[in-house]
Amino acid sequence: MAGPGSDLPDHPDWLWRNPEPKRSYDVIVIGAGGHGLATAYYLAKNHGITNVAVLERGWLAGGNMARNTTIIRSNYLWDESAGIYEHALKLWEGLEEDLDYPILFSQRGVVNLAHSLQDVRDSVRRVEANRLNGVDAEWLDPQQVKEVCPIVNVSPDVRYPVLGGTYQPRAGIAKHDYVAWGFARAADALGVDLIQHCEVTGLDIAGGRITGVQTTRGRIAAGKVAMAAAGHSSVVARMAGIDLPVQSHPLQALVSELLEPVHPTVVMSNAVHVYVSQAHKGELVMGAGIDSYNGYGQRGAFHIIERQMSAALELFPAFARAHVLRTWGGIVDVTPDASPIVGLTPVDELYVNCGWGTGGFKATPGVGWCYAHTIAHGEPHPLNAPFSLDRFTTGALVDEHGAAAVAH
Amino acid sequence: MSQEFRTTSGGRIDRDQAVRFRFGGRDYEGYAGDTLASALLANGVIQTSTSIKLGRPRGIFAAGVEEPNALVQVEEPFPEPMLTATTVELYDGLVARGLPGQGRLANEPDPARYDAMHAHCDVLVVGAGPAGLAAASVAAASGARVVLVDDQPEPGGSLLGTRETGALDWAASVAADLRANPEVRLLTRTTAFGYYDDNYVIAVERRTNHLGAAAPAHLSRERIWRIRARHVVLATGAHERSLAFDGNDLPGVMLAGAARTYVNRYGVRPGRRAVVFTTNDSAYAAAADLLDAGVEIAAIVDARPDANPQWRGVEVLAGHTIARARGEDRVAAVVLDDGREFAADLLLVSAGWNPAGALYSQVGGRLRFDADLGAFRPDGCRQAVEVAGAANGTYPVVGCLAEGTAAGQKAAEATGFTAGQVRPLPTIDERPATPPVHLWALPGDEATQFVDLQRDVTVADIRRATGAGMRSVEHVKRYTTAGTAHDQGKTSGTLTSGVVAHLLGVDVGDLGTTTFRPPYAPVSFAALAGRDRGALHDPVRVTALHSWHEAHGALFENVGQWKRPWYYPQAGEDLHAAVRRECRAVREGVGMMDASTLGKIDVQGPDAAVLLDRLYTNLISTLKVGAIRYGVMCRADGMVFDDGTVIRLASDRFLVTTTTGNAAAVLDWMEDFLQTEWPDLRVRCTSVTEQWATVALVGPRSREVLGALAPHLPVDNADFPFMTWRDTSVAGLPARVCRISFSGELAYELNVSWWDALALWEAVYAAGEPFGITTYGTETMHVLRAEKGYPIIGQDTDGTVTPQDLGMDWVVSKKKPDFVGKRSFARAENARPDRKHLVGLLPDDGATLLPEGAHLVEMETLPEPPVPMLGHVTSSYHSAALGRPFALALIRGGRDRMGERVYAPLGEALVPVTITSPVLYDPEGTRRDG
Amino acid sequence: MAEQTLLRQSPLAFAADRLAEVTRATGGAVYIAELPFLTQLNLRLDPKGPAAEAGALELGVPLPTGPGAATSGPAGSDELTVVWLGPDEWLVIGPPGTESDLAARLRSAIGDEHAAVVDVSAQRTTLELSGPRARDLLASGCALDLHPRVFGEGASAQTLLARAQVILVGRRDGAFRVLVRASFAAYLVDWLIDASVEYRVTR
Amino acid sequence: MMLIPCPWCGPREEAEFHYGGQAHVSYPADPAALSDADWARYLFFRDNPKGPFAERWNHSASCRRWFNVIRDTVTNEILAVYPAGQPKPVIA
Ligand SMILES: Cc1cc2nc3c(=O)[nH]c(=O)nc-3n(C[C@H](O)[C@H](O)[C@H](O)COP(=O)(O)OP(=O)(O)OC[C@H]3O[C@@H](n4cnc5c(N)ncnc54)[C@H](O)[C@@H]3O)c2cc1C
Ligand SMILES: NC(=O)c1ccc[n+]([C@@H]2O[C@H](COP(=O)([O-])OP(=O)(O)OC[C@H]3O[C@@H](n4cnc5c(N)ncnc54)[C@H](O)[C@@H]3O)[C@@H](O)[C@H]2O)c1
Ligand SMILES: Cc1cc2nc3c(=O)[nH]c(=O)nc-3n(C[C@H](O)[C@H](O)[C@H](O)COP(=O)(O)O)c2cc1C
Ligand SMILES: [Zn+2]
Repeated sequence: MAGPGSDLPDHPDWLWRNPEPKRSYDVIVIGAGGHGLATAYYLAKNHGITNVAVLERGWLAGGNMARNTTIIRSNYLWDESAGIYEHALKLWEGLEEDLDYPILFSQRGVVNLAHSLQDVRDSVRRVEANRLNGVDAEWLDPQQVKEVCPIVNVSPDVRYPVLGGTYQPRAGIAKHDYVAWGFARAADALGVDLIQHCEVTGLDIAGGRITGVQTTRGRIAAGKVAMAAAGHSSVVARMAGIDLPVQSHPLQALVSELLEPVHPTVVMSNAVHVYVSQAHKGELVMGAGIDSYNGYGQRGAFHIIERQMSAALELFPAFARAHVLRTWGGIVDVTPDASPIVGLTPVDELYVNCGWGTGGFKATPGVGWCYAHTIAHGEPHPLNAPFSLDRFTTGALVDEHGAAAVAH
Repeated sequence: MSQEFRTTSGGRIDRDQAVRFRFGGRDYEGYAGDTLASALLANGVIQTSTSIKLGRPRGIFAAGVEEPNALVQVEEPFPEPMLTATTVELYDGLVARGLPGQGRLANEPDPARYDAMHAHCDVLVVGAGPAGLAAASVAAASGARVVLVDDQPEPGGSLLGTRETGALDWAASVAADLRANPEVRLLTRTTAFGYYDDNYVIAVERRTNHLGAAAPAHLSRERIWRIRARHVVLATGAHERSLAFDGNDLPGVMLAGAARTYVNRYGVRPGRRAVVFTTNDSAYAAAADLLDAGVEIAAIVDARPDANPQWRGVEVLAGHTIARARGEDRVAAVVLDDGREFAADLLLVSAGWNPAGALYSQVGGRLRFDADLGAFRPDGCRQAVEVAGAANGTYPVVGCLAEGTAAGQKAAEATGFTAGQVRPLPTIDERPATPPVHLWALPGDEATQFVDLQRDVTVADIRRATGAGMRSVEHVKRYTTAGTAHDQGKTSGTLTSGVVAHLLGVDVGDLGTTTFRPPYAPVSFAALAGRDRGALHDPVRVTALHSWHEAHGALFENVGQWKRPWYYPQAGEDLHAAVRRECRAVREGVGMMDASTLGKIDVQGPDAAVLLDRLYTNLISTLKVGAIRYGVMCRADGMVFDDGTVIRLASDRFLVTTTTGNAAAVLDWMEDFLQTEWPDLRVRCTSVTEQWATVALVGPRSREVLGALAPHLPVDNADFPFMTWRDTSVAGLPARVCRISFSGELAYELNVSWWDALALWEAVYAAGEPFGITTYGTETMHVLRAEKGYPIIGQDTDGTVTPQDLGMDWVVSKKKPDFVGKRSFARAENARPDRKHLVGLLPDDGATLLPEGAHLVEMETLPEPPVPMLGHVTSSYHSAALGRPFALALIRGGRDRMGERVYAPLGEALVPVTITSPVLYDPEGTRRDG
Repeated sequence: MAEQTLLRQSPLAFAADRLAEVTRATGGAVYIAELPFLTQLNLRLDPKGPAAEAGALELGVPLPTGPGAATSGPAGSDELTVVWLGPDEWLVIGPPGTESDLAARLRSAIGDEHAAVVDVSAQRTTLELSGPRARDLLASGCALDLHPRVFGEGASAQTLLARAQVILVGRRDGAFRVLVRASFAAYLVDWLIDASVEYRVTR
Repeated sequence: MMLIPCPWCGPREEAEFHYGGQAHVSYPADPAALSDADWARYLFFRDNPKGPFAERWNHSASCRRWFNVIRDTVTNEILAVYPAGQPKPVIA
């Protein structure tokens, strides 16, 4: 008898080379997270730019890419957000084939619960905006929530009862590591050098233009440099004298042991701060609220986990005797308007992609696509143009937490 | 055949107390003191389940929390998924089964209680083996407050699995001393599972589970201990490890130390005839104890070439290794590297020990590979922590005792105590150790050489990962899933690193381990949630009138943590009917509402007006004593943050009200500026939210009601004008009456002490009776204010809205040189004519109620998405007064579009609506004076 | 108006029976009762200024100068208790019904100094907690070290108890006063009663 | 759960505090005189160092005082604590 996991697809026998860095590249991408890897892949594939290195300070995709709760959805409020996330979702829908890698993309739907009358208003607002933006979205009443996910407690005796939820059927999850490796393998095959344990320690700028990077493995020259350092974005940008409006915070997640299927979709509740899905092998994957303080330690405080568990049991009493197997933390770079920053910087040929905070996994193919375009053309792709750094000066924010804040 | 593998005597089980249980559909008996694993072994059950991926037979491999194999599902008395048989204490009525893959959650709610406790101590000792007991004993004797936690039912640690009677007696007497000391808390069945900053250690105590159905319901089943220690001693012992050889997953392959524990502690022979395979001395102790208990030892295979070839009459095959364990569904024979074969039903393995470094590493302690030890050991940590005994790589009992003593002493001294008299340590006769050798993988068929038994990961799998290009053990973990199962690689982690290093030809020390993360052992969700569930999940805040509202049938709305009456349905009424009735009563007669949840802040001091001028967009300093002004606060980004009224009580004293949700935030906001920006301002702020209860008395007949209640108060318009207040007595109660209106009607807010709230409310209700006074809730309040175009912060605003967007230019002072938010109004984005403005909307059909959240578009037919949107409906109601539904909306350039028709896409339809002023009711404001 | 019906109501009046039941159910291990209507004045002034001295003199109780302390007096009595709330903030607790008088006395003693005296008597209500398990009961929701040597008679703190902000005052014989905001009082009582289940006497 | 030493109340659990981000960012003396870019810096840009960071905490559950802390953002080690308004100490 074979158990869960035995039906999971095998990884390919070959993933990537481990090359020594060359002395110079057309493009250097800093950070081999999902974003950096996808960017390198689309640079090669869409723009024919293959003399590319992705430099990674640790092991490949060992940052937030290794530690996110893998929720993919595009039901964001504002047009600008819907544009880029929906572009990403469309790419997700063909990604397995494109990368020729089983990434376990599962469109099992995502429910965002509403617990107060204001939540309901915000949810309906988001659903209506989504529809007009061509994003699939539905409003579910509590009974419909229960139909989509039978173990949600929709009774009124919950402290903050479920008043309904928004539902995006095309949303879902994918296996984070496989996604990273799929992009890595495909980029490697197109000639991109993936260089691990190579930390960028300085950015060389001459006459207002980037010329290369200093690393723990020596200087590497570059025509263009693209930052994709997520939690470390401020640290890297500082090397070019650039301050970014981001703050790095710990964000924690946890998994249970493997369980028989009980949770067929993804349920998120902002009000009580818990996000749940059941991964392919059967473990419950849950995200928590963010730790309040700045932190680069890849770990958070325990009361956040305790809070998350009480929230989980409010919504899912059936989880009472499930066990937490492992908790962990990542470093998320949060912007004042909870939207990312993707585009040019004050330094010529130095590009920035950061500020995805708690929700950038879902954007991986989309941002890789647009960022590669931005780098190749020296100007923003229309989908990331609204996410420029100078919006903070003009005030043209894309405020995703004021209205219908949903993290992840 | 009852317990045929049970020894005739010995062990720490209670042979007088038989325990009946069921496993895999069959009934068995064991003894009190057994674990499920020891009871199964006693009954000859050697295979517990099949493996997750390959479906191979699997049995009991270890004797404690490190067990990777013997997963079970408890079905009764209450379903609990995925436990290890080695950690389930046996109790009467236990029903369990082996678990190959996924655990099962219960369908019914868990009736058990769970709770948490905070504990503080000078010295926390984790682990009550010889090292931990010694440490705790010294620390306690010094007078320090000590907490000692151990995950076993009784103190003693590894000693419990030995026949070291001297040491065991010592342990028992130390434990007795500790129990008798009021400054010591000795917690058994308690696992420290998380070690966090500032010596914060989280533990879980399993309090009643081992009692089975007899567990008292009023006691918490599991308890989380949040322990804050000034100094920590980790004496968590070590886990024995195996190595990779063919068939090393067969039931009957067991860690040598575990077998020793089964014989000595549980009086169980794990087999009849054993081969022992070792790389170090420790397995000889196991062999000796098994031999004495009547287990035949077929041979000892010792990988060390210089091992003594004879031991107690047993052949020692020095310098040899195992080629494979052979058998169908359990070990039948063991084949050596030279082809020799020994029939055996048990293969005891020891490939060395891994100090239990998980907790140490969780909190940032470094682990370094010690080549002599052949394992990773503690090597420096920022916390105030000592590591002692096997956890530190020190294995002889004497060494553990000495290290524990030293650690306890150091911890006590570090926290200001002087070590005192301690119980003398036992003397133990231990042979000097011969150095071990270190092996990871033996030659053979890599596809049957298991590294992680629980995840079915073999050497072949690891070779595929390294072959694919992986160089990091973190990648190999994720590619193969090694170390990610229930046991988190307690026995397999170091082995995985060893095998990867071996395959890559690198040093295992350079390669390192994967990251240790809490929890050290799995912990239930319910334990972590504790009592913060249901009504206790988050405080329910109520006003002084809550029981009255409940008794009068109110339905409640959660507003932040508050419960506010939403509406008061009468028989047969739905929301709409009730609200229509309530609204009509207020517009035509008189209504009353509990407005106590508004935040109230007493702001006083010579510079109070200066502070308020800086924080509100409008001018507050010009307010006269006795008068009231509405004010708006913005964040520095210029977006509306809060609104409310400001009452001037004296030249240097104000009472500020805030929205219900923002009371704390506004007070924090004020204190922030006072303490950090303008410490020169002489202002004191005090929250008085609950000091006062507030009853809104609203409607054209409100003056008459107030007149009746406060006969001495002149209430006509001239004597008591709009936006003024009076201190007076109402219904004989000291009260502050404010003439404020949030509905456009003549209205008063009556403020009395929280203690007097019910008395006031009942008096108003009685006095209003002749006028048909009607209680109303938040929904009616919202309708009434919306008819007047008054925004609700948080409903009609979303953090992207300025006062100007709300059409409230009048509340933004042009005179003040600065106030918080002012500078932002000058940014490019704020000057755009097409910002979204708050406007009114009237559906052209006079009947459609627009959903709140609906969007508006310009065109009569929808194009393909993305459809350009103009804005959205923020508030929408049926209006009794207007006789039609209406809405408020934020619309791009809305104020310049008055009278224009736009469309709300609702389902398939496009509903035409006309943009109007947001003030739809009594725009001239004639009603406010009655 | 029927004046006699206009009775004051303390925030926990409705819970008195349930609290009394706790003592019975726990065999006296835990005793919880509301002390309603205590006078409470929030006092804010410069601890080093003349107002501090004048205020203390008027009260007959020294203002505690540091955290963790509560003082009582006038000498030999504990009619008034002054709790340190912050570096320039105290809570003066007195017998029911004295708030106006006490506030007036304080204000006139302080004179023209920049100080605030705010009547907050109804803002919080007070619970008296005692019995052999009182400390454990608190420890299940309070992160402070409540060991008698650390938090004994005369100790005080503002902190969190469960999810409510409270002022904790150590009293004689291991008893405590817990001051909680009126709107949170019902929650806290529910929480305490639930916590006391642990100490139920069973037969 | 860090133990944060409130300069007034002594060490208390992190849960008793509110985080206030970077310290020593003062409200501009004359906002009207700032360029849009400088005003944006005040509004949105804060240091985000990996390592020692001067930051603000408010002891919201107790004395309600704001104070400053220098904390290592990698290790959470608290290197200094000082009242609001005092200059940032030099950390070796
Ligand atoms: C717990 C958690 C849950 C989350 N859940 C979700 C979710 O459900 N859905 C979702 O959409 N998003 C989620 N996210 C967010 C998502 O993970 C991130 O937004 C996204 O991964 C960021 O992009 P990335 O993959 O490129 O980042 P990373 O994977 O973090 O990549 C950045 C890389 O840059 C490297 N780097 C940094 N500095 C340097 C340097 N100087 N030199 C070289 N390399 C450097 C880092 O080591 C790292 O590998 C979650 C995040 C966390 C932490
Ligand atoms: N001969 C050898 O090579 C060898 C090797 C290892 C150990 N040993 C023997 O083991 C003993 C080591 O003594 P010791 O005191 O260092 O360790 P120990 O193993 O005797 O005691 C450790 C105790 O800590 C408990 N524990 C571990 N982690 C815990 C946690 N997170 N929370 C709560 N409890 C936890 C364990 O269950 C155990 O009871 C000695 O008797 C030694 O001889 C011998
Ligand atoms: C979606 C998802 C599922 C995971 N499932 C498991 C799991 O079943 N077992 C496990 O031990 N860890 C699991 N992890 C956590 C990883 O082991 C690891 O903690 C995470 O990648 C962060 O890395 P670190 O803890 O090594 O820092 C999972 C992580 C994610 C993001
Ligand atoms: Zn404090």
